[in-house]
Amino acid sequence: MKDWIDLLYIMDFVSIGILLTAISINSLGRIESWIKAYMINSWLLSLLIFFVAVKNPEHHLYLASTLTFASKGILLPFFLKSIVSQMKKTHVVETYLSTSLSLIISGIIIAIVYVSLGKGIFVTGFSSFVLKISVAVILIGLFIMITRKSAMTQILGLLFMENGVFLAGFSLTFGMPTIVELGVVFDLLMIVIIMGVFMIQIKQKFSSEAADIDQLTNLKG
Amino acid sequence: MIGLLIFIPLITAALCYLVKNRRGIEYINLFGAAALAIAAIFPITASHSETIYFFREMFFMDAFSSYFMMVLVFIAFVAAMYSIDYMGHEFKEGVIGISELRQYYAFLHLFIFSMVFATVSNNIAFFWMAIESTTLVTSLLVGFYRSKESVEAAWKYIILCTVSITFGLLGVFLIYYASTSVYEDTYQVSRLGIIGTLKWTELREIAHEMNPETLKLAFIFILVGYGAKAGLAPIHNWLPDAHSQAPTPISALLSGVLIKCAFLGIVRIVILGNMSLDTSYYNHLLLIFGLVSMGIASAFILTQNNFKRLLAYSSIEHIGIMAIGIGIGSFWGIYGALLHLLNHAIVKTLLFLSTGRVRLKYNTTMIDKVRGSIVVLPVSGTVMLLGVLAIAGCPPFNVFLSEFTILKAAIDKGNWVTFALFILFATVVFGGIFYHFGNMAFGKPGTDIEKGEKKKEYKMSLMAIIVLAVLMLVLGLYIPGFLDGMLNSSVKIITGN
Amino acid sequence: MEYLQFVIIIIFSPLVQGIIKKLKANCQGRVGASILQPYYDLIKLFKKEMAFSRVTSWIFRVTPFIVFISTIVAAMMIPVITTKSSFGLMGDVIALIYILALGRFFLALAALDAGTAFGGEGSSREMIVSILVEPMIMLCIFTVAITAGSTNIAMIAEPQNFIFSPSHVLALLAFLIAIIADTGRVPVDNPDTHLELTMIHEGMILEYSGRYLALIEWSHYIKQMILFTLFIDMFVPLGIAHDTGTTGLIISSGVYSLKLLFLVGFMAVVESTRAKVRIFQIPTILGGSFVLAVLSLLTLIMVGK
Amino acid sequence: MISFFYLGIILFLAGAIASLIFNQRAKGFAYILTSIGAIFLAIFGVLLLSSPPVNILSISITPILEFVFRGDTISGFFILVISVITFSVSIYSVGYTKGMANKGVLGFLFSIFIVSMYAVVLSGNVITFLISWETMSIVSYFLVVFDTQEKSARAGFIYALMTHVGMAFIIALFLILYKYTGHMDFAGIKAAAGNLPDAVKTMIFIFAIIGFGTKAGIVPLHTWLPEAHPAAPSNISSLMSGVMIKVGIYGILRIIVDILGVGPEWWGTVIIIIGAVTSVLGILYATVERDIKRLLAYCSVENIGIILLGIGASMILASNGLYKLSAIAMTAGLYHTLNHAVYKGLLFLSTGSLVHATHTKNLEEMGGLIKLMPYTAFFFLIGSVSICALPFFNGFVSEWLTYQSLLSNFQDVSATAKVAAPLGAAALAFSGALAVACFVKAFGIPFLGLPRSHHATDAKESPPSMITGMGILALLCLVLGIFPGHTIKLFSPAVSSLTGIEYMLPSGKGIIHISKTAVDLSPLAILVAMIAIFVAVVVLIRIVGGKSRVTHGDSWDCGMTSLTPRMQYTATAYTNPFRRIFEKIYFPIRSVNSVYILKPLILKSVSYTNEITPTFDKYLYKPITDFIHSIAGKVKMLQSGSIHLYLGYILITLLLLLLFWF
Repeated sequence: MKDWIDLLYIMDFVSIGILLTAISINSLGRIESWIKAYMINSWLLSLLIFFVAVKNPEHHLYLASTLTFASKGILLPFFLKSIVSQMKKTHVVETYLSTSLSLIISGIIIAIVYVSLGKGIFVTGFSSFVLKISVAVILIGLFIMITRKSAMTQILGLLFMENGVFLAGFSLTFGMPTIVELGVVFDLLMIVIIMGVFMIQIKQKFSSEAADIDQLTNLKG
Repeated sequence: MIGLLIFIPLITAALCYLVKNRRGIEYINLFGAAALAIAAIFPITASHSETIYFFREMFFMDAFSSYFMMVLVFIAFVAAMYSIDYMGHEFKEGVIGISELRQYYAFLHLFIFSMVFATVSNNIAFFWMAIESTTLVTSLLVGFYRSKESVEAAWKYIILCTVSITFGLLGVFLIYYASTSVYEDTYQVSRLGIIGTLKWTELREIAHEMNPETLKLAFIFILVGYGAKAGLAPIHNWLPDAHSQAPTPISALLSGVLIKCAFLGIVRIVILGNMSLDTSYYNHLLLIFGLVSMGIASAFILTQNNFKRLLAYSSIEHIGIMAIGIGIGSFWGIYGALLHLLNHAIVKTLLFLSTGRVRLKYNTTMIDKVRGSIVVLPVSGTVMLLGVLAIAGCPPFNVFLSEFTILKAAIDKGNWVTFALFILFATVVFGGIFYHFGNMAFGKPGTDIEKGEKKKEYKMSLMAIIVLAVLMLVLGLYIPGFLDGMLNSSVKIITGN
Repeated sequence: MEYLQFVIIIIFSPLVQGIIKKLKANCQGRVGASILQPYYDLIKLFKKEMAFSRVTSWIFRVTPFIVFISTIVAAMMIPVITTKSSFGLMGDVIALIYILALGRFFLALAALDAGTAFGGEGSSREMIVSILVEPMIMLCIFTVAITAGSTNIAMIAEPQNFIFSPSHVLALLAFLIAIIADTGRVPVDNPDTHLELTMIHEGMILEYSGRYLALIEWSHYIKQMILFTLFIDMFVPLGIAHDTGTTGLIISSGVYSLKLLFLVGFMAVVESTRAKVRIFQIPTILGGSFVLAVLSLLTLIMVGK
Repeated sequence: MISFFYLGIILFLAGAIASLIFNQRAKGFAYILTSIGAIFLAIFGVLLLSSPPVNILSISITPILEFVFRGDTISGFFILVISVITFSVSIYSVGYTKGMANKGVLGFLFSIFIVSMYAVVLSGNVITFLISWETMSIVSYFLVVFDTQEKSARAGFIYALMTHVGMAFIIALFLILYKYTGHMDFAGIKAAAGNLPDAVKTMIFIFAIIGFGTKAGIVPLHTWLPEAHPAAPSNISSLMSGVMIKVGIYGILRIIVDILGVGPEWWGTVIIIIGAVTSVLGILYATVERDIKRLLAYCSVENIGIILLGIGASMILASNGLYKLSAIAMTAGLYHTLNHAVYKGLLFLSTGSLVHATHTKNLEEMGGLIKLMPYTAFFFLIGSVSICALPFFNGFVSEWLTYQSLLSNFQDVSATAKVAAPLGAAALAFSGALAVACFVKAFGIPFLGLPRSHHATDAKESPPSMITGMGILALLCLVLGIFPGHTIKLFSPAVSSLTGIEYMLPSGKGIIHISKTAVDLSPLAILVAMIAIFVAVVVLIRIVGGKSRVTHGDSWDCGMTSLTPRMQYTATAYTNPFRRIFEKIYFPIRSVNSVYILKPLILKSVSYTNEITPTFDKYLYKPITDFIHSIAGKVKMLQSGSIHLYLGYILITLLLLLLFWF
């Protein structure tokens, strides 16, 4: 029953979908839609893991996929939504670059990744393809962190990077030892929570509703 | 034995959080740190000859990590000792309440715990987690004062470190993948399909069979990932902010141990690299990062107006020096780098602690607001000046010794560019750091500051400072046999023969 | 016998001064005092009582002796009529210059001792002149010394042949100017005035009187004659005796006095045809001759003997 | 013999510890200990001079960190120099430090400073040398900033920075030597240094000049000297100026002459040129100084120049195979090293007691002190006469030797050397004349005439211990001046081991004789002659003039009512002609600003300032530092405070790595 997966290149489609959702961020204007995009991204990720699990039967991969779905697909988005809903004022993402320009740049980044990782013939077939995608997703996540102003977008960018890393992990090696996965996910949750705490503090101290972090320039030199 | 090391800080942290009165917390803190230091002695001595394991090889200690452990527990103890006076002062001033005090000590020991965990964890993924958790804990400590600046610093710290460390995780995955490919070749296929390993000791065994290309890619990600944490320029930017905002003992720990802890992660991958085909690749990268760090740091030191930030930049410079030492790759280069790790830990801690006394006295961290500290604080001021001389690499202090060793190694390799740039940057740094601290030490103190240090109140911190000062001088003129032995065996581990 | 040739200088130096004064007077169409006048002055001064300023210290008192003695020791070092003299072992021409400098040093100090403005002015100006003149003299000496391969004056004067290389001509000119400046003569200094704007040497010794003044004046005469003799030994040693044979000595003393007279005449002419220059024009004059001296040295090195 | 060494060092360390323990209660007996230690080490030095090289001590801790102390005749000579000065300075310090703020620390630093200097001249390998060298620098730094004032802190910073730059060059040169010889040990380096490539030799030569020249204070690396020496307490300044800069000379001798051996001729020429420039500029700046300690510091610069003239001549002669002459020249250099140590030590000590009594360093505020402080005045006079190289004091002999070595006929010497040497002699003559002027001022203004301020009027003579300290050195000035032959005999082994031939200046009966040029010098004879003549003169005057009659009155005041101190020549006025004449060197900045009540009719006050431009700071060092700062300022942009930028760095770094390293 595995072969239909390879037949229909489903996994490729899924991973491309992940990349596309990541890229789509560049053109989205409202934080809610960002969170949606992230949710979809996470669902696709868990789906991919699920297929990997189907393809070569490792039970802990099912676990991993459900775990991913639960944490990244459900828990985090709702947590973020709750934080966002506390922001009374605008939910528009303020950016330094225009949509088109940021799209172009992310395209360039993807190109660079494909070129540079194309050199080594060390990762083969499907894995190499997904590796490139995941590195691309990570860099795009970083890129949107760079270009967006509010703290929330930074958290989201970080989460996209994490997704990219997970993608790489599962595509390359059919998963880590379970404890590692658990640990990483736990770390992720902790990060997000602590960041939420600091975000609230930023909002208080800098008295900016959207927690714009381009005000955080007292420390320089 | 290793188990003790892991659990003592945890327990201490828990107790510190539970106990309610100030004295109690302080004693627990002190005893916890002391216990950790004492408990560390046995595994260190044991692991000197052969690697020791704990809990299904999940944790291990070889000569290298025991050497690092020694530095860690020592600095941790000194910092804990110093915290009593520092935080006590803040407490008396009413800057913080009892609950903050409890949090502080709890986080302090959690911080120590995570570093110990990182040091002894055999699994590179656990190592990654430990480093990540240090970020989490310390970010809370950096934001401890809840002022505008400290929140900002904490935010930058957590964002930058987390982002970069994400790449580190990718690197870890890549290494894991490389190891699976090895097992693929050797047909070790289990029921669950292909399995790799994350155990560093095993990885070291099979490193020579790994695919060098994969390792290279992994190394790039690891270098960026842990490099940011270690404060290698140009991805060092969190460091000055966090150091300048954290409470002084924490700054000391950050600068003295944490950044080196991240550096440890890089070195471990370099070891794998040394096992595989070409070492020059790794060495060049390290050399470049090291020199860039030195250069950038020297520039910032020259034009600095806040002494805690200045010390932070000097840490960047010295991480750069260690990177250069490792990057030179010869025996003496690595020897020097490791010796420098210890020396820098001692001297930088000393500087943070003594300037901490200055900060409490003048309560500012601005250089041009501090004058005549050597008159106001005879002991701390003098020691501070000596420490500055030491950090700037003057004999007869210890830092000179390691820097000289590294320079000699560079010459042995015929690496003239490194040699020349090293000397140039070191001289510039001397000028900058010495100018600023000279201004702080001499001149006329403001009239509102009362002279003299009340010995009985600050005996703890003074003791800590003096101990460090003595070490600084002694290690400049003499290297004890056991230290030399540890260094030698650690270098052997790194060079892989 | 040959040990006493320095006595010649000591005895005849006032005479030389007298002759110069006389010649100057004649050049200026005056009769002038007798050529023995300096002797009369000295004896008179020796007999007069001294007036000391209360401000002065022991420096003021020892200076005349140090100046006089050092000048005489300098006189002992140079061959006057014969080059055969064991006083050469005391030192060479460089030592001689430094011994003269010793006297100058103390004279300048004594000038400051009385605490008057004149003293300071005189001593300061004296120093200015000396820092320009001394190196000049040294350079001329180097020229002849390198030629002779020694700084021993006897060795310099030994070769009778009257060397006339370009370098020597230059050195000779420079040395003449140096002598003029160092003996405090017009155009550098005016020995006959006490006008505070012009005087250098006189300013320094303003506070002195009686026998101390006599000592200083006398040593001034001696120094002047030493410089003349040095000039003769260095540039026109022709005719100087090498041993203590009577005939040789007689001849050489005759020759010596002739050369001396020529120099004296030259000085007189220069003094009566030139005018005293401003203090800050002195450097330009001396600087010019300094360049001459340097050139002489360079030409010697480049062109050779 | 080594026991002497240990005994001495132990005494020094004991002194250090003692003065730390009883900080303020220490009755200066720490200095007694050091003076005794100095005696032992002086003996040790003399023994070293007359013995083959001895290994004193060698501890090997790690292959990198080995302490090797080895003594040979050269270090013996320098040990002797250090000990002599230390001895008298210690005695002096007993009185000088009385009632000083935290003098215990001073005593401690004092002893450690001296020990570190001994360590430098005795160190037998690179690491030992570097450690002792920098210890010396650091301790002296702390002595410079001893009175924690802003001003001295600035001076200290300049000093520390410059010596550290020098240190960088020294480290570089040693490591280059190590690279090409494969040795860290001086003996090994010297053995292998013969077959170094010329380029390397040249590089090492240049580095040594810069590195050690900074410490020795050659122009233009001298700028720290006039800042640092005045800032230190006077007993320390006399050590720094008398001894420490000589350690710089030791470094030059050890590396260039001893280790590299006979080099190409242009080395010597370069050294002579440096020496000439240094001596002339040094004394020129000294002449117009108003701060007496700065004046002395500049004089030290001049004398370093003179020492270098001797050394340079010796190198030229050696590279032309004229070994005997080169030995003479080296003798001149070493002799002047010794002499300068002695009389500069004396001058700084007496200046110390001057400042100690008047509480000012400004010449304009002194005057007439010869009556209040007769001993100090006398010793200062002796020091001045010696430094002006006037006969039968010690400076005279060594300068005379320097003249001889510069003029000793060069047969087959290249044109440049031919020109350089006599012009060097000319420079020596010029600086000699200037020195006379400078010290007429330096002695005359403070000691003679009338007191210029209350500082001068209520000064009083220093305690006996200080006077003793000065007296010893004054005596030495005379002895070294009168008995040059014996002195030269004493350190001729050092000369022969430097120039590599067994040649000793034939000098008996107090006469130095240089057979090559058939010249002699006998200060003793000069002295005897002078005494004889003195007696004669006194008798003669008595005969001619009869009994002397003296009346006392005021100085002649041009018929004005009375002479006030303000009418005297000031130090500034004294040197005004110099500023006028050499204004192309001084670039004097004169400014007269008048304050009017009713412009332009009624004048309230006129003030006149006259400074000279600090040429080297302004045109050499400031541009360099400005350049570095401008670069730093540009780099500072990196840390702009925007986290987005920082994240950008991470991205860019990663992309670059992916592109170029992968």
